[in-house]
Amino acid sequence: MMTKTVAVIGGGPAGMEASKELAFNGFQVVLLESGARLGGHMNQWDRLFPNKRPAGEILESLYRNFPGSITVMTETNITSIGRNADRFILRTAGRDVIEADALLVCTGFRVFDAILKEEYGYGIYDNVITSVDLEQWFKEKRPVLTSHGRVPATVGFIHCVGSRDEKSGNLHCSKVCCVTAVKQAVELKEKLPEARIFCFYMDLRMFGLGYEELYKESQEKYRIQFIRGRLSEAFENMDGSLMAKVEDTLTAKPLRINLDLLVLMVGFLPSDGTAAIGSLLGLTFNPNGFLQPRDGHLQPHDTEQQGVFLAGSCKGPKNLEETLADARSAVLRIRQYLTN
Amino acid sequence: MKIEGKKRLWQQYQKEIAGDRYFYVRSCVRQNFFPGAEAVFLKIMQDELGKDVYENPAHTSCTGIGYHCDIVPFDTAMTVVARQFSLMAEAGYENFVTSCITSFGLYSEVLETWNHFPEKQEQAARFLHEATGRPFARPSNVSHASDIIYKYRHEIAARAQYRLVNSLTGEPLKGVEHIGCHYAKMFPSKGVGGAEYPYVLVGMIEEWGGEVVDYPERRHCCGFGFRHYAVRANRGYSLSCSRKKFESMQPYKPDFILTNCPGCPMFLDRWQYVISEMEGKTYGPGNEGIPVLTYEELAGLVLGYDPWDIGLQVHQVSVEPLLKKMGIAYDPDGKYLGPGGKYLGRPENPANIYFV
Amino acid sequence: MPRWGYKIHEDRQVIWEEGDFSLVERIRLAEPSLCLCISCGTCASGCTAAQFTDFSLRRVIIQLQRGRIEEVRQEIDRCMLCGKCILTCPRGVNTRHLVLCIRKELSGDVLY
Amino acid sequence: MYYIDYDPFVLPFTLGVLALLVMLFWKFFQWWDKLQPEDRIVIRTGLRSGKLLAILKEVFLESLIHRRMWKQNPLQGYMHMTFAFGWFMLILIGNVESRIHSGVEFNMPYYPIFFKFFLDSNEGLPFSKSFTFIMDFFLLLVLSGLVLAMFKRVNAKLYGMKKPAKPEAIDRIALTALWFIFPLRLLAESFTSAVTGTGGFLTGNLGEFLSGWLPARLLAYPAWWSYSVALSVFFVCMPFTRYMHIPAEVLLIYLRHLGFKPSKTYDFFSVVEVNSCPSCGVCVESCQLKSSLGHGNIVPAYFLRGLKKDREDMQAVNECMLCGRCQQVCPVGIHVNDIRIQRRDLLNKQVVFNYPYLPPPDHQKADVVYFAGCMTHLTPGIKRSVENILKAAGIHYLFLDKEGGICCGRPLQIAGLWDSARQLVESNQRLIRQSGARLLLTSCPICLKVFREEYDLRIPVMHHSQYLVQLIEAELINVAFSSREVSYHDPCELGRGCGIFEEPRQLISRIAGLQEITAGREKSLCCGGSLGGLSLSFQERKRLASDALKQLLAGQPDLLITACPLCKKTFQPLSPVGVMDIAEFLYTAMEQKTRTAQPEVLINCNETVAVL
Repeated sequence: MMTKTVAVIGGGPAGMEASKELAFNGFQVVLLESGARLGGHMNQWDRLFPNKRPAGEILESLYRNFPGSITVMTETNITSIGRNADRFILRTAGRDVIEADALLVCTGFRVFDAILKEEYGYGIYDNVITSVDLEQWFKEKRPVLTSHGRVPATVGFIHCVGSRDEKSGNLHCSKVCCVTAVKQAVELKEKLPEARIFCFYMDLRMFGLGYEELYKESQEKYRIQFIRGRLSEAFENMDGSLMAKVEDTLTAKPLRINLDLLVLMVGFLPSDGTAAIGSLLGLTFNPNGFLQPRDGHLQPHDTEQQGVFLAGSCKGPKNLEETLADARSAVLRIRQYLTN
Repeated sequence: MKIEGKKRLWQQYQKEIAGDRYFYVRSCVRQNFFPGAEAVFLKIMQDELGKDVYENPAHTSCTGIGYHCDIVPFDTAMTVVARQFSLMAEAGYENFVTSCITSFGLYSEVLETWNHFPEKQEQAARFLHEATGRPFARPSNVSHASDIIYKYRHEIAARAQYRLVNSLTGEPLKGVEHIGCHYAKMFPSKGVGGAEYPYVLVGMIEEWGGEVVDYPERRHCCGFGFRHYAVRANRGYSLSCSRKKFESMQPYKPDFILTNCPGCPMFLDRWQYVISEMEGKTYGPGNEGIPVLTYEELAGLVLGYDPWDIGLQVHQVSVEPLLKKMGIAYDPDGKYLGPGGKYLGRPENPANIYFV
Repeated sequence: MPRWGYKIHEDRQVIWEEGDFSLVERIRLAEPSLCLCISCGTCASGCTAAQFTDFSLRRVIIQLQRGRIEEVRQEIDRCMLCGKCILTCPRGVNTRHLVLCIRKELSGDVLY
Repeated sequence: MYYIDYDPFVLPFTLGVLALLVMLFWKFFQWWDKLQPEDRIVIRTGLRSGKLLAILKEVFLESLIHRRMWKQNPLQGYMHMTFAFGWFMLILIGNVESRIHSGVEFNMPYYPIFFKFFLDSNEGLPFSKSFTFIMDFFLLLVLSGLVLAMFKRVNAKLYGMKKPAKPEAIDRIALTALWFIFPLRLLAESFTSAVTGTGGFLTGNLGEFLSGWLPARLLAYPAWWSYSVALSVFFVCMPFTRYMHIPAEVLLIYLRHLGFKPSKTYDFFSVVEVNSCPSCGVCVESCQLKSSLGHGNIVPAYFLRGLKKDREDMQAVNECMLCGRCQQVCPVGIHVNDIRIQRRDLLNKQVVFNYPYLPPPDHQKADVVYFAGCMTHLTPGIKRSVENILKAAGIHYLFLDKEGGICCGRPLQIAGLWDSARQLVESNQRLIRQSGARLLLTSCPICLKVFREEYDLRIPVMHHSQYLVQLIEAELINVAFSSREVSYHDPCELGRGCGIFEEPRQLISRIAGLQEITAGREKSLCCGGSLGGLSLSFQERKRLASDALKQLLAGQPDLLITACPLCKKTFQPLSPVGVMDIAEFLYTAMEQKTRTAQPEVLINCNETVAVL
């Protein structure tokens, strides 16, 4: 019997983990990645919640024992997907043609473009950054300074930027931003022990084990202050610091606070790849634009298209644990499909 | 402040502004408090730019004030609006230009309602017909008068006799701009530059040589608030709102405030006087106030019109300090003389604020 | 001001920087569990004193953290120190001691 | 005509005694200042009261024999007795001996102490053989205690202690001086007796032995000097050390016999109690904060020492759970709980809580008023069980705080806030009185104690564990015995606080097999939930509770029974076996037929009281 081939679309953690497992299960794997390197968002991340584990460790373990039999194609964009009987024929922008017996879509997410939340002034005010920017600073070991080169004395983390916000077009909760904010606040406090750090939140959704503990530690040990209230708008003061207006909903009073640095916790949106591949394959999108499996509970990897499977955060916001577990579970489903 | 960030945003909020053949509707408030402003607009449009601007004496209030004071129902407002459009169509015009920001907001709101709820448009047409027998029509373009001035800011700059530059130091004059809430906060896409960082007035100031300063409470309401002002006991809210803005802008030492709404210049101007009377506080250098101008008045100054011809004498905060900075020659004795040298009378001298 | 018929209103907006945070800092040293409060309101909902008056320890803690000492002063002395809230607080805040510390600080007694 | 025996070496001793006396008077004068005028009269006239004999007897038994210490720990009792009693006898008999010898009533104070030095021979001395024997005997007694004391420093475990109380520098100096006194006396007397032959079985023989190889005549004089200096050092240090307890305890016994008790404020009596602490360290082992959390500084030995020296340890004041275990074992009987509350009162002098919002009483009447208490509302099983039992027994009762009541005031009192508590006490008192009840029943031992001690109710106040036993005995309810084995935890406020140990045991024994545990009754442990402790953190409380549970469940019972909502709530989340209040336990054991109320058998008021 000829070895069956699976094309894995997207080389982030889900795609890499699934490719490895597929290869270990004896399948030919073609891993297609539109970017220059594998690893996805993990490449931009410094440390992970809740235990501040270096993201590099995860990347390293994803690369470790990466079977040579996997055909990795980076900087590859798929332009069309056709079918010939049970086989898929993928054409790329580079005019490559890939044939596969099954497709696994691991196209993941992108973060919300904070510029769209105009009133927060990202890209306009000097000292407004996103959680991704801050993580990049951490990763590059850049000293945390304001644009004027000062050590910030007050820093505000704004939760739910682009999430749970119909005005931004997104109804969903991005799930991981709450704990990310707490993690980053703690890391920042470690670097700037004198700074007063605030988290402005609507709800704190500490859904994972160890998250609530981190939250508690952030209050007790790092004295991060949590203020329930969503930022309505931010303004720039003469000195470049920011004036934030929130309602302190627990005192039921509008609150004005000056912050030297404002960090926007940008949420999860379906990646461009998720949108493009979903359209090429004619898959169903859920109201938030993520890909909809046939049955969220019972057939979480199956789609309306036979032979096309889903894994990872192309289906919706997920933390890394869930993403990797989902990838491994998708492999089981594909093996079942291809061996029957 | 990253200006390129703002510019990127402004590019997303470019609206279509008709170029000529305007049907002009007036503002209830401005006709009374700053009558010169509308006159200057017509003069610039017709005399300087040679545009066709038509006014129909039969047009009425848009009912926006009543609507926002909760005393005119929306259905009534829609019918009145439909009549204005009908007048425009009757005169053979398609481009609707409003002097008032609240009118602009109301016209936009009505049109959007009709777009989303066609049955409301049908209803408005029916009501219009039943009430007046007029045919129903819709404009192809609705612009605010400040959009038009913005559109022709380069032409005005080309004819400018004065620039927004301190004639002694050569430094650009610093202006803060205040956009009426109903201009873009309801429909950001209908304002030049959007709602958060509107460009319509910024574009004029920059084009005419000045520098815009942004300040934390820029987005805050001027304090009109309709019901807040309309009921005397509530006027304290209105006053407090304006004060909040003055307190916030004062550290930036603005030379003038530029507005595009009927209520805003009114309150930003008059409340400076009231605050000076109540608390002795003034916001300009020394005991001066910060002069407040409408965009037409500013355009008029730039074009070299006589300050008293464009009605600057009716401002509560004396504009003379600004005129001096711009190097505009004016006749101090002519301030209170109306057409034909007729003495108009002058207000009582305030206790604390500089007044000429 | 009869001449105007209206006056300038004080802003309801709380300006963070105007808060007095010295009290919360001193209290925190005496009772570090203060930081653990998540404003869930369990303390206030079962409060013995709250049956008779609108005393809310949750509100007191929030006002303390916001540096709003006057608000704290206005209601802190309604507590009966019965300690029910210690038993119900999900975060293990030593609520009873916290109240005593606040009261002590505001009365001018020595706080450790 | 007689001449005064004198040698310069007596000077250190004499000056030391003088300094001691001055210091003692100075201290006493300071304490006296704290006294109310009426109390001063009581103290002045006390000596003339008929209580003198009883006082002397107790001073003898406690200060010299150390009876309570014997009971606590015989080895320690013996050790303390040898020092106190032995030394006292040496002084007493030495005085008698020297007076007989000199034949005059007045002696220089040093004379009996250094008698042997001035004695050339025993010739002509009446009863000299008996005296030398007795004196040597008591010296030997003291020396035997000294050996034990030295051994205690090396190995405290033999004395039932992990460690003796840690002495401070000045205590060490006094202790060293004390240890030197008696061996030096032995040496001095022995050397002298080798020359004069005045020694007894101890000093004489030792003198003879030493003079065989040492120049006794030469060494005698320096030995007397050293002896005098050691005494002097001890006396000068004494007022600043734990040995101050020697005079203070005598005063304390005197005061107690005159009816002095701890009050709400830190007063004369408190100061005498504080100074009466000998730092024996018995309390160290009793403290759970020490054993579970290592917070040793809060035990009375150190807390009181701090107070004595005006170095109050705030942690010791605020952290203590007021469980009373230390007080229970204190050989001096110091009311350390009261002292801690008095200190809290002082620290919170300006703190006032105000309750103008309390509602006026309504006018419901009943035979029995049931006051569940704040905490019981968090354990609804307890109040429901009590109510169901009362209904089943046909008691006409009023549930005073059914919808939540006013706090009893005890939590404020134990924080030292007596004035604030007064407002609550008065409010509740009005409510209870207007009900016309003949009995007040409570489920919370914390409330029980304050109802009994601070309220003026003029009716019996009972905890449900007492009352329910009476209902069973009156056969108003029937219970079934099950073969379950249970362990009972005595709540601090119920047991040590109110002396209620028996009734809960009687009740449980009717229902199930009761395991007695070592940490039961007076030795009962604190659950860790106590309101007595102010500043202890949640985690620390949990550790106390876990450690206590280990002991309570040592016999592997099927259930842990307690009689306090706070104890139940504290143990429940940590206990591997079920935790029940005694009322809940009783209700589960009630026979079905009596579990439903019988309205027609409602007993009238008189019968109810007869039941009680």
